[in-house]
This record gives sequence, C-alpha cells and structure tokens, in this order.
Amino acid sequence: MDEYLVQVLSNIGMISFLALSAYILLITGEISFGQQAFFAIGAYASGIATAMWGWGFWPGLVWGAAAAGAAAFLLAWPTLRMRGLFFAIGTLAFAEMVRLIFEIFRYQVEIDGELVGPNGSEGFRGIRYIFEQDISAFHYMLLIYAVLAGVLALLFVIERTRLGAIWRMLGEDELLAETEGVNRTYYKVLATVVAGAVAGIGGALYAHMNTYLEPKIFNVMLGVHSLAYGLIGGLGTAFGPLIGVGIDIGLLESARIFSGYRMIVFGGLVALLLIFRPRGLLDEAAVHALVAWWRNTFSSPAKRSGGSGRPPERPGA
Amino acid sequence: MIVDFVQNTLDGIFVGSSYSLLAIGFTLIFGVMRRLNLSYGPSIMLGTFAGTLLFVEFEAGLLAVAAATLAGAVLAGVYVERVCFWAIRRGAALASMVSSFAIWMQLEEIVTVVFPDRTYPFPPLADFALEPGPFFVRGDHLVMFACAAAITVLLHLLLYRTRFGLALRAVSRNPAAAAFVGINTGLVLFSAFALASAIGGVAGYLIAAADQQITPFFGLWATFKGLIAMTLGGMGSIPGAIAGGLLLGIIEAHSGWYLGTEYRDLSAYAVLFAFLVFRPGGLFAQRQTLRSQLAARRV
Amino acid sequence: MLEVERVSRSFGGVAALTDVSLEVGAGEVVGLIGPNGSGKSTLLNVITGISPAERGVVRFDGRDVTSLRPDRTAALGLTRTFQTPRVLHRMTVLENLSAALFAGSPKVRRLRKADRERLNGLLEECGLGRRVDELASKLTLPEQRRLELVRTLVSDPKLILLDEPAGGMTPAETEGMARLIAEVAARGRTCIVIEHKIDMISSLCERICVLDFGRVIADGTTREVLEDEAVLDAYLGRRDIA
Amino acid sequence: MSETLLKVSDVATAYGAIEALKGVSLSAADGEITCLLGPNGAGKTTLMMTIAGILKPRRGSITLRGEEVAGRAPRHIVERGIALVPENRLVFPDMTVEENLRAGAFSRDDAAEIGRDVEAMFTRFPRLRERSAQNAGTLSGGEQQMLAISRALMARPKLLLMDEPSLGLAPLIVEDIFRIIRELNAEGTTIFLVEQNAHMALRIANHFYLIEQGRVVFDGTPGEVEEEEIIKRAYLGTEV
Repeated sequence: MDEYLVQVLSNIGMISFLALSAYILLITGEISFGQQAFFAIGAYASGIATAMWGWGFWPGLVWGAAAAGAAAFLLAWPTLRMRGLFFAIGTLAFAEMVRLIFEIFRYQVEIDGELVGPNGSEGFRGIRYIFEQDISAFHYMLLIYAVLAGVLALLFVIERTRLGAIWRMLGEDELLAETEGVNRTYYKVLATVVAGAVAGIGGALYAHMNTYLEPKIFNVMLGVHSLAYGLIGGLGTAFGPLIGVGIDIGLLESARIFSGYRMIVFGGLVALLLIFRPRGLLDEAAVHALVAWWRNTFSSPAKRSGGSGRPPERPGA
Repeated sequence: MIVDFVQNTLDGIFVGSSYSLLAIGFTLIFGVMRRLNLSYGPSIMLGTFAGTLLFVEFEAGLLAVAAATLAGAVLAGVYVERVCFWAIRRGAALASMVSSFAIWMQLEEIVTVVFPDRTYPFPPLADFALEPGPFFVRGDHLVMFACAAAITVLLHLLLYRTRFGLALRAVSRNPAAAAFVGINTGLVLFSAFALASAIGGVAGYLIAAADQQITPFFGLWATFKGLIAMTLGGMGSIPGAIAGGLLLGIIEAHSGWYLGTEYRDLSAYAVLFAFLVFRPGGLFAQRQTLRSQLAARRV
Repeated sequence: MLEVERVSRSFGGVAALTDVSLEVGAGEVVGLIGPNGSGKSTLLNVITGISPAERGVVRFDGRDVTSLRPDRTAALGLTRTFQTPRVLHRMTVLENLSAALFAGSPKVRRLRKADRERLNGLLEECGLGRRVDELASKLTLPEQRRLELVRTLVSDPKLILLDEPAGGMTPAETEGMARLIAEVAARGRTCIVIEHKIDMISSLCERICVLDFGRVIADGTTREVLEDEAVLDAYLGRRDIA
Repeated sequence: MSETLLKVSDVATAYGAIEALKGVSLSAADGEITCLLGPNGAGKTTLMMTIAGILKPRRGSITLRGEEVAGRAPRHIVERGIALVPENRLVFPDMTVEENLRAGAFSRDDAAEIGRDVEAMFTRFPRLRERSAQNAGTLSGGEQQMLAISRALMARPKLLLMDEPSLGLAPLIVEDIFRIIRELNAEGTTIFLVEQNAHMALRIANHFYLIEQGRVVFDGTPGEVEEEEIIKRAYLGTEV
C-alpha cells in the first residue's frame, strides 16, 4: 500500500475518535469547543507511560483513555450549570488552559543517556514504542481501525439501548427528560466522561504514530474541526462524524485538488450545510428514512412483523 | 515595588482599552442577536490586511489606510452576517456560532493565499511616549485609550438619543414586539452588524498601528480577547465590555509580570473559566432585567 | 395520595399561586379548571418539581416531595403531559415511548421483544398503531396529545397529571380523548385533569377544583361546583361591571 | 351597516405539522368593535399574529379596505394602519415609558406630531405621565396594559387588534380597560378584540365570531343569541 495513502487513512482513523467524541456531546445537546484537550491528555499520558515508565502499548492506551476520562469527569462538574453558548465558551477556556499547561509542563527522565519526556513548548519527543517493536505503518493503521471498530461497536450498542435513548432525549428536550425521570446530572457527566475517554484513545494512538507531541497542535482549531465533522456528516448516527472526517481529510486535504484553498472550501461547505441541513447529511430524519427503506427492501414480511419493526397485527386489540 | 505595580496596572489599562474596543463590537452583536460571531476577529483581520495592502503597495497615507481597514472589516462583517446569521433561522444560536467559525477559516485562508508572508508592516500612528515621573506611557496607547472612551460615548449617544438606537434596543429585547410596532428588524440587525464591524475596524487599526505589523493570527487573537473581555463583563452589556476589557488587560499585565509571560494567557483563561462557573452574568450581572422580564410575562 | 398544603409560588414578585391546598385520594379523577393565567399549569409545575413551591408542602404517597427535582418525583410515580405537547420530534413514535420507558424504569437496559409488544399494544389502543414508525414531528396535534397520554402510562405511574389533554381538538377528537382518559381512570389510576371543556370534565371527574388568580375558589363534587354561581362568574369573567 | 375595514378570507397558518388555522374567514366593519371568542388553543392568538404579519399564512387573503396585506412584513402592515396590542402586553421592559411610546410611532416620520401624540397619551393615561421616565418593566400589570395600548395607538391605527387585554388583571382594572376600549371606539378606531372575559366583551361588541380548532363555527350580533349559550359554547366546550 502506498505510504501516503496509509498516512492519510491513519489520520482519518485517529481524527475520527475526536469527531466521535464531539458527536457524543452533540447528541446530548451540548456543543464543546474543547474535546482536543482530552485528545492531548490521552496523547501525553500514554506517551509518558510507554516512553518513560516502560509500559506496554495497550496498558498505555487504556491509561491514556482513563486519564482523559478522569479529566473530563473533573470538567463535567463545573460545566454542568453552563448551557448552550456558555458551555461552548467554558469548554474552550478549559481546553486552552490545558494546552497552555502543556506549554509549561516539564517532566523528563534520562533514558540511555538521553532526556525523554514532555519539555514545555519544546514538545515531547521520543515516543518510540511502535518503532522499537518494529510495527509497520500499515500494521499500525490496521490497529487504529481495529480500535475504531471497537469504539464504534460500543457506540452502536449504546445507541440501541437505554443510555443512547436517554442521551438523545436529553439532547432534544431536557425538561421532558427530567419529568420522565432522567437524572440529568448523572447522564450529562457520563456523556462527558465517555466523550473524554474516546478522545483520549485517539490521542494515545496519535502520540504513538507521530512519536512527537507539540502542545500547539492541540489548539482550538482542532476542536472546532472535530465538531464540524459531526455537523457535516450528520448527527443521526455515529457514521455521520466519520463521513465528515472522510470528506475533510480524505477529499479536501489529501486529494490536493484544493491545496491552498482547502479551508475556503471546507468553511463554505460547513456554512452551507448549516443553512440547509443544520444537523448534517445523515440527520435523524435521513437515518430514519434509510432504515425504513432498508426494512422494506430487504426484510421478508415474516421477519418484519417480528423483532425489528412493525407490530404484529392484533385484530382483537 | 509600588512603581512596578502601578506601571503594570497602567499598561494593563492601556492594553485593556483595545480589548474593550474589541469587546464592544462583540457585545453589540451578541446583544441584538443573542448569538456569538466568532468570525468577528477574522473580519477585522481582513480589514487590517486591506489597510496594509494600501500601505505596502501604494504607500498610502494614514487616513487612507484607516479607511481601508474600516471598509475591509465592514465588508467582511456584512458577508458573515449574510451567511451565518441572516441565512440561519432565528433561535439557532449554536448553528450560527459554528457557521461563523467555518467562515473564520475561510477568511483566514483567503488572507494567507493573498498574503503568503508571515508578517506585514503596518504604519504607526503615534510614535511618541510620555514619561510622567517614574512611569512610562506609549503615545499609541494613549490614542487607543482616547478612542475607546470616545467610541463609548458616541455609542451611548447613538443608543439612547437616536431613533436607530431605540430600534436597536427594541429589537435586542424582543424582535417580535419590535416588528409589530413597525421596526424593520432585518435592517436593524444588519446595521448593528455593520456598526459592530466598523468599531472592530477602528480597534483593529489602532492595535495594528501600535504593533506596527500584522499577521493572519490577528483574527484568532482578536476573537479570543474580545470574547474573554465580553464574557468577563457580561455578554450583551456595553459597560460590561469596557470593564471586562480593562480587567483582562490588568490581569494579563500583572500575571505576566509576577508569574512570567507563559502564565499570562493561562491566567486569563482561568479567570474566564471561574467567571463562567461562579458569575456567568459577568461583572454587571443583570438581575433586575430578568425580574422585569418575568413580570412582563405572567406564567 | 397527593396532598398540596397551603402552597405559594410567585414569579418576579407576581404571585402565581397563593395558599393553594388540594387533596387527591387514590383512584380519584379530579378536574382542575380556571380561567387563563389562574395558575393551573403552575400548580402542576409545583407538584412535579419543575418550579418548586416557595411556601407550603407537597406530599405524595405520604412523602414530602416539595423540593424534589422532577426526575425524583417521576421516580416516585408522578407523570404528566404538557399544555403545548412535548414530544421528541427527531425520534419515531415508538422511540418516544421507549425513551420514556428507559427514563422511568432504571432496570430496563434495552428494549426486549416483550417491551416492544407492550408499547405497540399501548399505541394500538389509543389509535396510533399505524404511526409506530413515523417520526413524531409528522404527527398532528391530536396525535401528539395522544402520544403524550400513552407516554404517561409507560412507566406505570401512580398519579397522572394531564394539562389540557383536549386543547385545540374538535368535538369528535375531544370525545375520543375523553374515552381514552376514562379507560385509563377505569384501571384505577389517579388523575388530575386541567381542561376548559366542561362537558369533558363533567363526564370524567367526580370532583372539580377551581382556581382563580392563584387561589382555590371552589373544590367539591362536579355537580356542586358547576352549579356554583360564583364559579361560573369567575370562570366566565362575569364579575359584573358596567 | 358600515363598510368592511378588515376582511380575512380562508386563512390557514401552521406551526410545522400542526395547523392552527384551517381556513378562517371573517370581517370587521369600519368603526365597530368586533370580538373573537373561543377556547384555548382555538387559534385566536395565531389569527392575531397572522393579521399583524408576525406569522405568515400558508394560504388565504387578508385585506384592509380592499388592499391585500397577507404575508407582508409587519412594518408594512403597521404602516397600512393595523396595530397590535399583543397578548401578555410585551412592552419593552428596559426602556422607559416614553421610549416605549416613541417606539410605537416607528412607522411614522412626523417628529412634531409624534411629540404631540405622546402628550395626548399622557393626558389620556395620567399614570403613564407620572412614570414617563421609569422603565416599563417596573410598571404594574395594569399600567403595562395601558402602555401597550397607547404604544399601539402611537401608530395612529385605523384598526386596533387587541389580544386578551384583560388577561391576568384585577377586576377594577379590567373595568378601566373596557372603558378605554369603548372610548377609543367612540373616537373612531375600529377594534378587533380577542377576549376571554366574554360577558364584558359581548356587552361592548357590535359583532362576534366564535372559533374552534382553527375554524369559525358561529357568528352573529350579541343581541341575536342568548349570551349564556354563546359563552358556554365558547369557553366550556358545550354544544349550542
């Protein structure tokens, strides 16, 4: 496989975690400008674990996700009372604080006569686990997609069960959800933590692919992009944000047709979509129509009356 | 010690007056629309590049540069208004905000395509300094402060002494009620946006003239400084914007001096976050208006 | 079952409820009437905890629920509909119900076949059987109101508060709604119904409570109340002037 | 019978999938008080908002002295001479009383005349003069209603739309409001009134319409039909 293609696909995969992270909050009705902070925390935490503490890759990944989730848990409380625009600004302030803290965060140890570890704005060099284990870029890409598939599977399960229904309910009508018995605090905090952990996984993968972290890449532009992906691809399904990532990185950045003008196209695209499809290409209505079409086309009448959809006719009822 | 403290506070106030100017335009838009225009800084940035174009290419004079900066900012602002606010239905505040971010990226890329270098020179306005006693005050800072004060007074007169001001306040309070007394709400919103962009243009000109150079990052800087100052003062409040800008300037000056420059922005964001948590209404939280609003709409 | 004791609530200095007391026994269906702005919906908001009482006590099933948040009162078995129907427009009719089921019963983790059949059955009974997979945004007003009514039943509540369940409905639709509520009541559920349509109230409720300017001006059997001249005066604004 | 001032024909207005007006036709005669009765949710306020141009009708026509105004912007409609006293008054709470009045004259250009009209409003409502420099949000409910009425009058309307002017007001103040309505009418302003205080409304109205579920179901002059019957039907949902 072409090296460039591998790199592009790996980027798409890693940024997808960030997009999914923003998506989780979007379906609960919150716009966060700060998911890149958890991406950064996941990246730094897992990098420290493998490069400095000698941990393996998987424990490092879990640790990165856990650290990001824990940070999200801490952020969730003060932001609970912020609504709408205030939440957006609050998360933005938080993320910038995290980035600026990494700009001054120094924690280095000497390994084989070389200083390793985060060195403020100089960045964090030498996260070399993947190279030391001789994992090829292609294999690492497969690994990224395996983890992404796992996270997606988890999200699909969530969406089909209690948690997803309640998140969407909160996202559409908080007051109704509460009068129906939803503990807003619990579910909002949970959403923030899950979103943080998902971003953290992406960050951990990013750290090990790049081997080098620089605080300034975790700026608000990254966060806003991840937010825009869900809004482009659609909020009706977890595939939506992935489509958004694919359109931006896959088409605009990598195809090089728009090189130099990418942001002009991307910005215009987002602005237009917000006017004509404010909840993205695959919004709830589109997903609903697709599901109905699928059911009518591919499912036998016997099956249709069974598990997945229409009720059995009950003449007596 | 005392001298340092006073000098820092002075520096903070002077730099803060430019934040105040940025925040006034920001808050004006928020006040009438109840929506955030993140593209505010980038539109101003586009204006300053229009100014620098005249300066670099044609060696234009101060007035021409200022006029071009203002015109550029207003044009860009009007474009943002049409795409992100007018075209998106009422009430979709978050959609407008995200859309304004998308347009931000557009404006920034347009500027970097036309102006590929990192920085461009900008003509200075008042290249002198005063040294009263042990203190030091830059002339361009004085001009900035004077302009901020003048614009505040003019804006106050406009809002409270003219028909346009009456219409603007009516629309910002209740667009439907403003419509049925005969106000052209669309036109008022549009004009408010243009006005805010013009104020932003003045701010952009003064800041660029003080720095004597500009970069495309000026957009990000202006949006964030304006946003923080506005939020500290209370979104939608003009006195709040002024106080918020000065407060931000003072916080930055002191934290930069006592903690080190790397803590300057960090302190500003920390204070912003603390305000959002403990005092989301800003310095001048408007409890009174909330009450009268509720009283007017009996259950 | 429900005791409201001398409850007061004001908004920005304007009293919306003053010393309101109301008792509802198990199995009762009580009509709550009064002119616009008399505080009926506010009373429901106070009971469910959306805007808690400033003075007075609300007890439900013997428990003090005065300052409980709405999700806690819901967990205790209180459920309601809204004057302007609140349905989840981005979800289908069935998803609206399953969301309510999840919200109201913490033990249900996912929708099993039995749950789905139960929800379908409920929808069938109220005439929404054909609309199960329709997006709720496509429903007409009477359909939205019926969906809200079914939703209150999903989590097996003890007390159902209905806020103008027949508002904006034609006489035929109103009759249909009255029949549905009567069926619900016939199964022994306790209900409080806010409604302007006296025919409907008098056919449904044995008891009526009348609010005017945030105070209870009458509370008694339907017949007593409807024959009370003072009630009609208040209700129709006949306070003679001119 | 005098000439028709306002004519509404087959107007339908919807909020998303919910149709609030399903083809309403009615008219208001010049110089008269026309009253619209009906239960909550029947579409009364929707009709007022549609006539005032805040809501756009899906179909139908609204004419003022033969001139089509349906679907026009609210400011055009005010300029043609229709002013609205909205439900819940909706005065501008953080503007002074005088500023509220001046806002009401936004459709006019004659500064001197506007000043005279402000003076006239103060003469009609001395309470407002006392509070002219106070923020409208600090007024009592009754005072706010007077302000909302005078704000609408500042547009010098031919037709005054009044949506529930007595809502939430104490009986004595309601009495005042109705007296004012009569006075205004006697001075030549045509009035189209939505009111739940049906007895009082019927007492001053020349003609009434009853609407239910977005349709006019009944109309007549108050003398023709037993008052009790109209009211019971309008507010209690019983059949006539």
